[in-house]
Amino acid sequence: MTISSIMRARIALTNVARNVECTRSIYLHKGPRVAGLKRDPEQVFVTNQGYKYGTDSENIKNIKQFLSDKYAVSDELTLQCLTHKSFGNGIKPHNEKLYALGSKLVQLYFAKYVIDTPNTNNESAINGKNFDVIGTPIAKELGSRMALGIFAKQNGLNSVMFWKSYNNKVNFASSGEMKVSAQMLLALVGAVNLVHGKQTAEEFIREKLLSTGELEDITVKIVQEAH
Amino acid sequence: MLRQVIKRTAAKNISLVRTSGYVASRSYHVTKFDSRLKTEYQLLTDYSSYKHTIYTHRLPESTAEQCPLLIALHSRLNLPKEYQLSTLSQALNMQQFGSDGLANNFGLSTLGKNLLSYYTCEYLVMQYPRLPMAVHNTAVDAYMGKLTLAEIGKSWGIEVDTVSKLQHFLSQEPEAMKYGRLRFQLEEEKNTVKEDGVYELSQVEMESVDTNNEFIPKEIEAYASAVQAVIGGLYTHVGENATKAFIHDHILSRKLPVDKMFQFSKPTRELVRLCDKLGFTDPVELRLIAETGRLSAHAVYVAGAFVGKEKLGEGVGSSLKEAKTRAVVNALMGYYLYSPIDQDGNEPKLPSEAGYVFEEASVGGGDVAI
Amino acid sequence: MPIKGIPIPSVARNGVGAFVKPCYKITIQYCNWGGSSNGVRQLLSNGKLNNLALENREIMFNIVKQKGHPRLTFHYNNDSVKEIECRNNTDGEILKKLKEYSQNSGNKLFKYNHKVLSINDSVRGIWSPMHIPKEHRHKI
Amino acid sequence: MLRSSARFSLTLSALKSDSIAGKNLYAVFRLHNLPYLVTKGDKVILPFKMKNVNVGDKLNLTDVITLGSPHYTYTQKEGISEQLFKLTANVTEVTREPYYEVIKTRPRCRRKKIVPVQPFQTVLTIDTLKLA
Repeated sequence: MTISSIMRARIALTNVARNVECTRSIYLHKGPRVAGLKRDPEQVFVTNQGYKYGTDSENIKNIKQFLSDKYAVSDELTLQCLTHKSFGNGIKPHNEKLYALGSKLVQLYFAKYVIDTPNTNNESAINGKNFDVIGTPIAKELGSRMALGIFAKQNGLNSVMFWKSYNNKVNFASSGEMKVSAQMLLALVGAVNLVHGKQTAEEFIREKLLSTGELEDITVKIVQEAH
Repeated sequence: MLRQVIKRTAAKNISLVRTSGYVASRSYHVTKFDSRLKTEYQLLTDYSSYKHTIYTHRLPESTAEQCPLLIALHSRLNLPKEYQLSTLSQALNMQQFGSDGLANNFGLSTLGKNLLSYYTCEYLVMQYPRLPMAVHNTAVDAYMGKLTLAEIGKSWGIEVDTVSKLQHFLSQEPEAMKYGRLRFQLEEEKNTVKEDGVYELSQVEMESVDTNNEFIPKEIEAYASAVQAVIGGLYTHVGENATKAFIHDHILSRKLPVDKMFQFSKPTRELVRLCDKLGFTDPVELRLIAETGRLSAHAVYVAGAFVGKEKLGEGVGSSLKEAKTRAVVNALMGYYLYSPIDQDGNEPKLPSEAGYVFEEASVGGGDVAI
Repeated sequence: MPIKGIPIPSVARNGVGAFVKPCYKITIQYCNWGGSSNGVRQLLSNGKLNNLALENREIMFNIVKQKGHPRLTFHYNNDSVKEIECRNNTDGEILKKLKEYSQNSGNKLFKYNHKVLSINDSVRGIWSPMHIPKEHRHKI
Repeated sequence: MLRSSARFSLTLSALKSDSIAGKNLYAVFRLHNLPYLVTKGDKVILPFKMKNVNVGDKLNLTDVITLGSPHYTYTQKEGISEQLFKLTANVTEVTREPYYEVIKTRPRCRRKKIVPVQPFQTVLTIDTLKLA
């Protein structure tokens, strides 16, 4: 039997498995952590601001609004985009894979976007694509975690996120909020890509991130301040 | 025409929330301009105005056409007619910008890398949505890591330009031949005497040696960047669909030994956590299914990992412990290497394909920490 | 971290997806004076080599004039090089050799005593005596 | 008994899902009436030089007698309909076996004849193997 088929096939061996129905009653601990005791999920799966984990409309309202009907994804997937792997040690579905897919798409889209310059008069451009932009600060920072993190914050997308900071008293960048917000935004792109396909996901990036010019403005400010 | 589609509304009066506070953070470094390139631009976001003012030019197409190496490479890779030979030559140039007056492959190879990353990631996510992130990254590396790309570059029959100017002159080789080879060595490096089996690090390489990471010779890097740049050039000339087909034909058609990429440290704990994550109410149990008999010359045990009446995995070992561990690993592998199929039983389409339909199964829940 | 990835490179399968011809360069060395190079000289002058080169655009043909017996050198993408003598051969014989060796992969010649060479795991898996029902098992 | 068309589609869907959309699939095709069991990516080493083909040609293999997945097999001795599967191979190499010599002797004759032998080989690589 091949390995991959085992879990999928789920062959029940009735002669081996016991026919007795077992029920378990587990004590769920409340209060501070005690080694070896399972904690009550009511208490654990709550963010610092007191948002309870779940697909409540309060939690995913902002994201639903941002996605609009055109790019809508299911509530569960929205919640997964909002959940970082640090939340509950990854026991809830989290956005790591979606982020990986989304970040690759955003990187690719921005690379295509900045070189697409049909009116350039640079002689080393190939087929109307100016490759001198690649590697410049603006090209690199456009999809960076700082620009996207600030974008998410300005649009109120990161007001509810399920994650755990090592220290949430320090500022936006150092606490990891910036990184987690950027990851959340990229995971959203990944989710739209998975649900609606690549073409729609690219429209999403164009319409929601670029067309208002907000992301570019943020990036320009970041680059200008760094110099 | 990405830029033309975008209707730029007047930038809203956005004040960055304490931007200076973010930028000054120690945990984040903003990219700076490379001063050697002397890049000039009119406006930061006017991408067409960017220009490196250091003297470089592209190889004229007429010169590239003189080079049989380029023509052969072009037809060996079955590249379309629109793909210019001068771009192919530029893809093989990894010299420092401006050192030989020709445009190098930096931009092309960065674009190619982005294309490769996306299509590899998309393919892996759709093939194995539940693959743990560590293994996913290893798999991406197996497809498009530098060593793999360099191997592909070599299999394309790309030659390295090791001929110095003097040797070039003495052998009466046509000038254009040089433009069909992989150029990354400096003129003085070419003149150093080489000993077979000994790799001498150049000054630049000595400085960039990172003792924490595996050392990658410059030749490997050059080959890898050339392969990426060829892919970037393909996008530039014929667009994304052809590039995607090229990536699937040349890179994703390789055999990926993904089932050999797992290194478990605490498999039983992991399975218990995983079942917890999946919301199974019954506990994980490891049971003996069969054995040859403890007193047999070479005892063999078959153990199974069960949740309630469902068997998750099965393992054979010469001791109970071995059989149990193998059963657990088998169960985990069965979960992680799951590949979804669509309703008609076919391989699901990729998001970049026309007619793509979303399947719930292609979203993985992510791995658990233990 | 619970799981680590073991870095293993992916395995090339030329001919699955894309096929890149392994022979990428052929050097034809001949002498303008010696009689053993007659065939090569004919090949060069009667246009047959041109036709071959046009048919095989993926191969670079390098013609070298050098004294001594003629020789064909085939370069393959696995770094192997095959040198073939062609002294006193007619142009037809040389053409045949060019065609034959340009279709090789550059690997060492070997005889495989089975019909199919596979790097995939067996689809059916390995038979196990422990998985047949208890009443049918072999008893000692 | 099921009607033959219904049985077809049942077999096919069982093969499809059991082979995980063709990942665990093998086929037995016939070439000059000899069977070859292949999976995707395999090399078929033929002990002859195939007529009228060059390296790089793509062959459509249509004479398939068996399609199989880990738990199911579909066999038709007279050949499976071409609409049910796709099996193509690339000609990747035309080469020879290593050189050896055969010593030929005739009875009651001391003369030995040494014959050089280096037979041709054709290598096919299975490019696609999937169910329709």
